[in-house]
Formats: sequence, C-alpha cells, structure tokens
Amino acid sequence: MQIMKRSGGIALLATGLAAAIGLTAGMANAADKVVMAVPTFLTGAGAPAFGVPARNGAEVIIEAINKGTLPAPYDKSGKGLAGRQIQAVIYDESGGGVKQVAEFRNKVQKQGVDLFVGYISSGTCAAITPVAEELKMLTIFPICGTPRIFEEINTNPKYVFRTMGHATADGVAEAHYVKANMADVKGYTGINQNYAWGQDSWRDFDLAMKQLMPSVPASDKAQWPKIFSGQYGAEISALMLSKEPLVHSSLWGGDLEAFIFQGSARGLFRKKKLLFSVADTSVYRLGKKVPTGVILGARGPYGIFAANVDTPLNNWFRKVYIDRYSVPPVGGSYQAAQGVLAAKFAYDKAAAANGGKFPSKDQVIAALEGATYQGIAAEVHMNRSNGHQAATIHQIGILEWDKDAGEPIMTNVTTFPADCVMPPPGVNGTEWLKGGMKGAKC
Amino acid sequence: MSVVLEVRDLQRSFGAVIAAKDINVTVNEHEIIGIIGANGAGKTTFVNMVTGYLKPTSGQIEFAGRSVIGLPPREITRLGISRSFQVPQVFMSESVFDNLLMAYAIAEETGVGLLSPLYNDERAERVDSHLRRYQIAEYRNAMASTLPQGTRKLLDIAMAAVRKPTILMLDEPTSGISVEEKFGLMDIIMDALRVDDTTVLFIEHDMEIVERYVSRVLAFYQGEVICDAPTAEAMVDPGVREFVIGEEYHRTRTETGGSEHA
Amino acid sequence: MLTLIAILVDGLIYSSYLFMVAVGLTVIFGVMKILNVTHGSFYAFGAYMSATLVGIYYQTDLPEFGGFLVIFGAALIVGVFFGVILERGLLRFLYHRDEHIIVLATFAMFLVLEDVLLMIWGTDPYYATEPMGLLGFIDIEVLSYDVYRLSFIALAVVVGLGLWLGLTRTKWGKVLLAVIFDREISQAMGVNVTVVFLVTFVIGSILGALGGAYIAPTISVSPGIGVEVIVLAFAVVVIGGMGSIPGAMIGSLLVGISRAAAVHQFPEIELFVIYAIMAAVLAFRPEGLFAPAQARKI
Amino acid sequence: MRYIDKTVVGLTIAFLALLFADFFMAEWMRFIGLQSLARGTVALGLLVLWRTGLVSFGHALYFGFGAYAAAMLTLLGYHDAFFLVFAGTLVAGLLAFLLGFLLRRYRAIFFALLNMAFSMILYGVIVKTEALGSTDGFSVLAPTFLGYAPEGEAVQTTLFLFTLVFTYLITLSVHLYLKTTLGGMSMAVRENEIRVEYLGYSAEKVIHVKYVFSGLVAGFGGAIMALAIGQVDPDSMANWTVSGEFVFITILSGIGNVAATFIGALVFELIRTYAFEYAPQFWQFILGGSLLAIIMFLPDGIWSVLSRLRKAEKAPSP
Repeated sequence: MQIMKRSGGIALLATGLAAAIGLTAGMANAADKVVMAVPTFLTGAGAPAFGVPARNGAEVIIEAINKGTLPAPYDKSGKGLAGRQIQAVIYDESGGGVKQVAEFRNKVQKQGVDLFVGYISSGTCAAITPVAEELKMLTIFPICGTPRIFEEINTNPKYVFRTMGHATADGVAEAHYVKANMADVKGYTGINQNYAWGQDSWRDFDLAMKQLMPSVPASDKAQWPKIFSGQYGAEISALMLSKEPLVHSSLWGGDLEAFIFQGSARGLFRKKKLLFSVADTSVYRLGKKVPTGVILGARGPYGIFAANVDTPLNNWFRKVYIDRYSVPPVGGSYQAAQGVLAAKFAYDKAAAANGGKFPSKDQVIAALEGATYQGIAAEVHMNRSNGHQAATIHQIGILEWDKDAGEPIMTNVTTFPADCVMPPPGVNGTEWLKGGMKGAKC
Repeated sequence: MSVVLEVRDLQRSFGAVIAAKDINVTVNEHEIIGIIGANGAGKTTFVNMVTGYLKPTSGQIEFAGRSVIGLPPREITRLGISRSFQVPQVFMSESVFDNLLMAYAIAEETGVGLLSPLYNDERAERVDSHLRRYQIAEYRNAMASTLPQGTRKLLDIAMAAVRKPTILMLDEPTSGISVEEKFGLMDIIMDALRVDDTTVLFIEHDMEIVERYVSRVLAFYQGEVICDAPTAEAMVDPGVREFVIGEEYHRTRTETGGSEHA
Repeated sequence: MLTLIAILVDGLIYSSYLFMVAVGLTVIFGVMKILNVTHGSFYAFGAYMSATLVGIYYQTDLPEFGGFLVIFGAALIVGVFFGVILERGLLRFLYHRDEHIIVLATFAMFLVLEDVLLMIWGTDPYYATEPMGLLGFIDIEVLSYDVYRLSFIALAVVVGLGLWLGLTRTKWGKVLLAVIFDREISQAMGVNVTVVFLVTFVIGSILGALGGAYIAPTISVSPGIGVEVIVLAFAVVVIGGMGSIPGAMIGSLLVGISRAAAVHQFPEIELFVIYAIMAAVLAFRPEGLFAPAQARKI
Repeated sequence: MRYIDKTVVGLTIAFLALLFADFFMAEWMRFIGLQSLARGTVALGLLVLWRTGLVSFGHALYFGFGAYAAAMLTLLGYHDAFFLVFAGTLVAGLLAFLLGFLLRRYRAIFFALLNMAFSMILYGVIVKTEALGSTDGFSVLAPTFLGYAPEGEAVQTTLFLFTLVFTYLITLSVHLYLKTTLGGMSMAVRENEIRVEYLGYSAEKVIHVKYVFSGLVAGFGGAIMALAIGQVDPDSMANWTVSGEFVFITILSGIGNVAATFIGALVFELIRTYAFEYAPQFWQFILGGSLLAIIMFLPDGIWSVLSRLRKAEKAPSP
C-alpha cells in the first residue's frame, strides 16, 4: 500500500494533467459566427515575401466581408458569410509540415474552427491535405503551388480546394513567352533553390521548353544554391561564364533580393536575360533597385500584373490595401484575398440555394465545386480535379521602371488562357508535359 | 615457485624521450616487489605497459605464459593483472558500497548475465565482507568524494582486488598519506592481499615502507632498471643509493636491522 | 583558365565570408568551452543594426565613405550590448553547470532573441546596399567582381591576423592562452578569470555582429538569417577544430574553395559539399583539423 | 516481486489509466498525447545516454531515419503498423550500431556535435532527393493493425493504443534495465571510464550499447510520429532544431525517472501548443523563455518538483 501511495505521483501527474486539459476542451463557438483559421507565415524567411502580404490581403477582405463593404459583384449579398460574421484565427505556418498537421488538428478539435483559408508552402499543403480530408474539414488553399496535391496526394478531393493555378502553369507560360519573344535564344540555364519548389520549377520549365523549343539546349550546369544561402558570388560567376543567354530562376524573398543586389553590383542583368517566376513578391519593396528588362511572372494575374486592371473590386482592393499598409498588394495579397472570396462566394451561394438559411458544410462545398467566381482581378474557374482546383489566366511580361510614376511596371505582357498553360482536367501535369501538352488551347 | 610475469627487452619512447629501455624482469608467484625510483624514472610507465594502458615500442610481456602485448587494460585485468592508482580512480559521486557493488558486478557477470540486476543480496554480502577486510565498513554509505584520502586509497585498492587478481600492481599506495597513517594503511592492504596469496608489485618512495613490506626491489633510473635484487642488497647498491635514495636520505635502521647509516 | 580564376576568387570570397561568420563562435569556444548558439542572433542583430543605421546615415549629407564606419559602429554596439548582458545576466550563473546545459541555454536564448528581433524590426526586410555601390567593380574578361565583396577577403585577413597577433604578441593574449590551457591554475596564479571570460565573450559577440553587419549590404536583411548562419559556422568550426583560429581559417578555405569548384563544375552537389567535407574530416580526424589531441592523465 | 518497485507500479497505473482514457479523450488531446509518447520515447533514449554522461545534439538523425523508413515502406505498399514501426525501429538501430563504432570514441561536446554533423548529412540527403519529395516530404497513409483497418477517429484511437502498449513496454524495460549491471555501468562510465576499464569492462562497449538503444527508440519515435501525423518532411523530422527539441525535453524532464520523460514531453507539447495559440507571432519567445526558466530554476527538471512535493508531504508525518 505504501508503494501504491507513492507511485501515485507518476500516475496522478500523467492522468491528472491529461484530464484537466481535456476538460477545458470543447469551448463551443457562438452559433452566429464562422471561425476561419488563416495559417500563414508570420515568422521566418517566408513572412515578408508571402506570409505577411497574404495575411494583409486576407485581413482586408475579411474585414470588408464582415462590414458588408465589398464592391460589386459582392455588394448585394449582405454582411458576413451567409449572414454570419467571420471570426479570423490568424496563426503562424512556420515549423514544417509535421508541426502544421498537429496545429491543424488542434484548431479543428480544440478551437472548433469551421474552415481554413490559408497555407503558403507546398510542403504544408501536401501535409495538410490528407488530414483535412480525414477530419472532413473545408480547407481552401489560396497559394501553394505543387501539382501533387490533387495529382498524387488526393485525386478525389471532397473537402480541400485550391483557388489558384498550380505550378505547372508557371513553367508552361514561361516557355510559351520565351518562344514568342526570344525565338532565336541559344540556350538556357537556371538558378533555383535546392528544395522542392526550386526543383519543381526548373523541371516544369525545362520540360515545357523541350516540347516548345526542342532545338534549344538546356545547360547541364544549372545552379542549385541551398535555400537561404544568401551568398551567390560563385553562382553569379558561373552564370556569367555560361554560354546560355537565358537564365531561369524561381528564387523568392530574401534569397531573390540578395541575388539581385549581388548580381546588379556585377552587371549580371546587363549580360544575361533573367526570367524570374515569382519575383513580383519583391518588386515594390525593391523600388528603384529592381533589375529592369527581366522577364517576370507572378503565378497568375496578381500583384504587379493586376496594377492596371480597372474593375471596381480591384480598384477598391488596391486602394484599401495601400491606405492601410502603405505598400501596393503583391501576389500573395491577391491570392489570399482570392481564397477568402471563394468562401464568401460559396457560403452566399449555398445560402441562396438553401432558401436563405445558413448552409451546411456539404452545401457550401457543393456550391464551390465546379463554380466560377470573381477573384480580385480575374475570374476563377474551379474546373479541375472534380471542381476543386482552380484555373485562371496566366500572365508573363517584362519588368520596367516607370520614371514618371516612380514605380515598377509590367510591359509587353502576354496573357495565356488557363487551358493553354494548365493540363486538361484529369491529366497529370508532368505526363502532360512529357507527352507534348496534348489538348492545350492557346 | 613458478614465474607469473616475464618482461623482456621492454622499450618505450615518446618522440625523442625514452621512457623505458631494456627492461627485463621476471616475477614469481606470491612475491612482494617494491618499485622505486625518482619521479620520471619510468615506474608508472612500466606499470602502464604491463597493464595495457600504454603499448611498448618494442619488447615482450608474458603473463602466465602468454603474451599480453597489444591487449587493452580490460582484457589484461580479466586475465589476472589488476592495478590501483596514484590518484584513486573511483566513482566519486557514488557511495563506497555502490563503488564496490559495481566492481563485483563487472567482475562476476559476462554476456547475458550483464542484464541481471546489479544488486542482489549475495553480492551485497560479498561487498560487505570485502569492506570489512579493508576496514572501510564504517564508510559504507559515504559518498566517495567525501572520503579522507587514505580511505579513498583503500577503496581504490579494494576495487582493484575484487577480482582476486594473480598480480596486483599498486601505484604509490601511500602517497599523500601522513607519516603516522602510512604503516597502518599498508598493514591493512598487505593483510588483505595475503589472504588470497596475491603477487604484489608496488611503487613506493618511502624506503621504510619498502624495507618493511618488500622482499625484492626494482630500482628505476631514466627508464632503465638499474637494480633488481632482494631488498637488503638493493638498499646498499651504489647505483640505488646515488640515483634513487639520494644523499639526503638519512635514517637509523631500527626495525629490520642490517647496515648502518646511509 | 577563366573558370579557374573564378573558382579561386569566388572561393576566397566565400571562405572569407565563412571565416567572418565563424570566427566569433570559435573564439568563444576556444577560451570558454561554450558552444554559443546565440552566435546566430549576434549575426542577425549585427545585420539589422547595420542595415538600419546605414539606411539612416545615407539620408544625411555626411560623406559617403562614412557608411563603413557606421557598419563597424553597428557591430560594436550590438556586440558590447548583447555580450555584456548575456555573459553577466545569464552565462555566469551557468559556468558550474554541465556544458550541454550551457549549449541548451544559449539555444533557448537564441529562440527568445529571434522573436525579440521580430518585435523590434518586424518582418519586412531591410536593405543597406549603398556601401556596396560605392566601391564599383573590377572586370576580368566576361567576369565582373564587385569590390565590396572582394573586401571580405581583406576584412577576414585583418580580423584573423589581428586575433593571431593579439593572442601571441600581447600580454592579454598570453593571459588568455593561460586560461585556455588551464583555467584553475591561472586562477590560482592571480588571473581574473571573470574578467577574461567577460572580455572574451564580448569580443566573440562583436565578431559575430561584425559578420552580420559587414555582410548586410550584400543581402536582404530579413527574418531567419540567424538560423542559417549557425549551421554554417558550426560546420566550419567542427571542420577546423573547435576553438582553433587557424583551424577556422583553414576550414573556411577548404569549404569555400571546394564549394566554388562545385558550383562551377558540378552545381548539383553544391548542397553536399559542406556536409561531405564535414563527414570526411569527422571520419578521419573527428576532433577537427587543428584541435590538439586530448590526453588524460592517470 | 523483486522487480516491482514504485516506479513500476506507477507506470502501470498510468498505463491503465491512459488505456482507459483513450476511449474518452478529446481528439486533440489524444493527438498531443500521441506526439508526447513519440517524443518522450526519443527522450528516453537520450536519458539513457545522458546517464552515461553523453548528450547528443543529433538524434533527429535516428528519429528521421525511422520516420522515413516507415514512410517509404508505405510507398512500397506495406501498411501494417507492427511491421512499419518494427522496421523503422530496426533500421535506425542498425544505423546507430554502425555509426556507434566511430562515435563511441568521443565524449562531451565532441560527441554531441558529431551526432549533429551526421544528422545534418541525412538532412542534406533528404532535401536533395526529389523522389522523396525533397523539403515537402510526402504523406503516409493510415496504417492497418494486423489486418484491422480503422477509419476516421478510430485510426488515432487504435494508434494511440498501439503506441501506448509499446511505450509502456519500452519504458518498463528501460527502468528495469537501469537496474542491471550493464545499466548501472552508465553511472560507472560517466564517473570514471578508466576504472571501468581496469575493472575489466570496455567503457566504449557500454557506450555503444546505450547508443544503439537510443537509436532504436528514436527510430521507434520517428516511425510512430510518421504514422500519427501522416506526413514526413525533413524540417520536422531531421533538422538540427528537432534534435534540440529532444534535448530540451530531456532537460525539462531531468534524469531522475523514466516516467519523467513522458511528462516532460507532454509539458513541452502543451507549452508549444498554447504558445502557438495565444502568441502566434512570439511562440519561440515563450518556448525559449520557458526553457531558460527551467534551466535556471529547475536544474534537475520537473521531476525534482515531484520529489520535493513528496518530501514536503512526508515531513509532517510521524
């Protein structure tokens, strides 16, 4: 008995702790609210380039939804999501997929979240998809790029949506642009970070080039700096020494900016034609330091590409955003806003179909599946992967500095229809590329 | 008397420094041998080589008829040569009992037996009787770091003796011990070791101790054995007197008798 | 031929970068036997402080080259401030503890400082590229090198030489060597180890901050730069031999030149160079290239 | 009977209580519990090493190795949890066995850092391997249990049960092992390797055995984690910060008792979860701050609080 009494310490502490915390669970949410979790990078290298702009974009839209101040075409559907106010839970996406899965479960099971609109990194999205499906949680990915989400991880999604085109479109649009504007290019090389995003970006661009310009050789010395290395001296020398005139790069954030500073100081951008697939994240911040004349993409009609789209929604968004954060919205801001709009659209549409009553989760999902809705600057067609994957137009152009306006602008922009740069519904991106992009409508 | 340890032409150099040179020693069963010499004469180097801590540059060491050159200390220990240290090597933050319990357990268990409990009543019994034999039973539960120097030395030697080694080499058992305690300490050690008829080699600076406990002396000077003789003979050896004992060594021979003033 | 020149120059620049990033870590480890994870924070704070002050400086009409003084000033401010606070406020309470605990304490401090950085400077990146623009560039056929990054080499040599001379030619250096050799005996001989530790830690902090401050003009000073530096610095220090300044120099050169060669010849393996060298050194000489073998007395 | 002491009884009660609680626990709590069990097991291995005087800053190597091994087997079509976890444990142990020949020669900070260096090599290899999803990693399907294929919440419930049983057995064996001669030699090696050698046993062998054990349980933890989360990626599985977390848990727990590591792991999980919830921008600050507070004010870990409480409880009794 003595033993029993003393050993109680271990048992008591373990079970007591578990029970005590277990009891605080189930803080039920007020029925008149929709709890929307918005995971995005608040710390680490992803924060300035994507995370914080995305949070800002989401905040602007969520606030407008709650106040009912969104302009057309969302000006008639009243305040909130189907009449209910959004309670946003914004939190950090840092720490890797495993930690985010844990956090996802916490948010669902402990904080009673109703839907997720967020995640930036492909890694996190890939990790979240199976859990979201398992927990039957409506999850809208506004940004992450990897095609694997609906091509490998879950080919038959029920609860997970993605409201922007995936990364295959980037490579294809870039290759089309090069073919149209640099027909006599002698070869291409690249500098991409040595991690999933960089590897995928180069592979897709390379595959698309091999289809569209089969006679143009790729360098066998494409550069693979470690992510966040920040020092590109040797890489820049190697690029200067390479014979290929075109350099493909999917660098972003601090790495991109360091590369631009170090490259500019050595005249790299006068010697080589650079193609940056996501550099829009930095253009406004760099201001006059931007390298002009480079080819730029923004993964769709976002950020700098949307600067001159003259619709009430876009004008309103840019104005409110700039007033509030004193910088123009970049790609991430647009994409996150577009994700939140998907929720607005789906809840309202589902409520209308439900006779004005607040819709069930399944009704919301049914409303979003296969639908077409208005994003900030372009229409979003949810017409891939059972209506869960969006397709939008894609744009590529040349970055220049507008002296009069004192800001960077896009020139020579080509717009590609979604069906030109994305694989047809049900077709795997890599196979589509390797098979000669059959069925593309350009 | 049979030979238990035979050392032939043992050499050891550290770079240009020769720490041991042409050492030839034969040790018989049950002998008590004193190793003397000034600091740096090569005494500890000799012990280190015999117990496998240092590898000789050349030469041969045979224990019970087999070469032990190249064997690590643990294997030589298992063959039957144990040692104690000038600075006691004990488990400082453990009790005296636990120190010896561990020593017994390592001596008694091999293979799967290592996974049997460290403590059992029979082993504890043996530990306690060992403690009594070395007269440190009163410190049974004291932490080793709190022991007086003499007791810690006894513990160190007691641990070395747990395996009932054929040869036990003691590195300066009385160093750091007050003059009054020295003989008492040596009596305990020698009485304890006599029970098992252990062959003992010990390094000693104090000639009184040497003369009292030792039948034969190995005198080291600059890495060489300059004298290997019965104690009485060695004490009057001119080489020993010049290089080991030194001119300042004065004493009256009262107990063992023999030659007069040195 | 040009490739060879490029490998050499790029390699030297990168080696110097590595050396500047690692030297503070190695100084602190050499004297205090503390593996200081907070080193990454010193680097980051140095970079932020430098970017901020340089930005402010270039809004004034003061002479352009004064920007360099501002960089060193930033390193000094950060190094002294954090060095003193950390050593007096935290580490001195831990000296008697297990060395692993001290590493973990610096790791914890690093986590705290990462967020302090965010609280002070937010998530937006800072740029301070003006000093880089000042120095122009040198052409070697199709290759151009900016002088600012070439000056990394000069700074690394000055820092390395300064430390070496300071250690071997000054009274202070000898005291330091005595403490490195045997802390207790030096204490017994009247060396004030408390002061030696404080000064060493502050010097190490200043060096860490200087790495960040001087590199700041070439990069985008943004969240997360400290973490990357820790791993790099550890690798260099492990390769060179922990606590050895010549070791850090040789380690930096080995990694820097190999990495440049990889980038020019086999860019696919760039990621592995540093790990491969580390693995090779560890497998054959785990105490590092320059660390003295440790003997144990019985 | 002589094997049964208060720790054994306490562990058994806790085990039975958690077994029972499994069916009632809030889902998120079970999930936190599952992670705590996985991380706690890794910390258990570190505790065994720490008792030998060694700390590894690189056990994410074995954690990641076990996790990836189990996850890769699911790609090959194996889904049985018993097989996956067994395989993950075994390959990690095998790796530890091989590296152990090198690592057992080193002590103190060199040992700690060598481990870290090896873990970084694994990290680099994973990041470079596109077939394994590089930094994105890949997802792991829900496991089956000897033919039983649970769905929905039952996956976690069953996995928790599965993990609980094995962790209980592992913890119990560690506790008993520490009382054996080989287990006790941890202390001996930490205190004085020379004496161990001269008592007739190899200190390096002792360290090697413990190292392999720590590798095995880290592999176990990793495999469990891969199944529990349904995802493996290098940043959460093999990066040096992960190793740091394990050491964090070990120090949080103290080396006093095997059960402490699980309580430590749970406390760690909870600090992180709540820091994340209430201070999304500054969770690192809170995590680092708590670690510092523990180092400064609870040098022997949370177990010492329990011991102190117990002493206080004892004092007034006659």
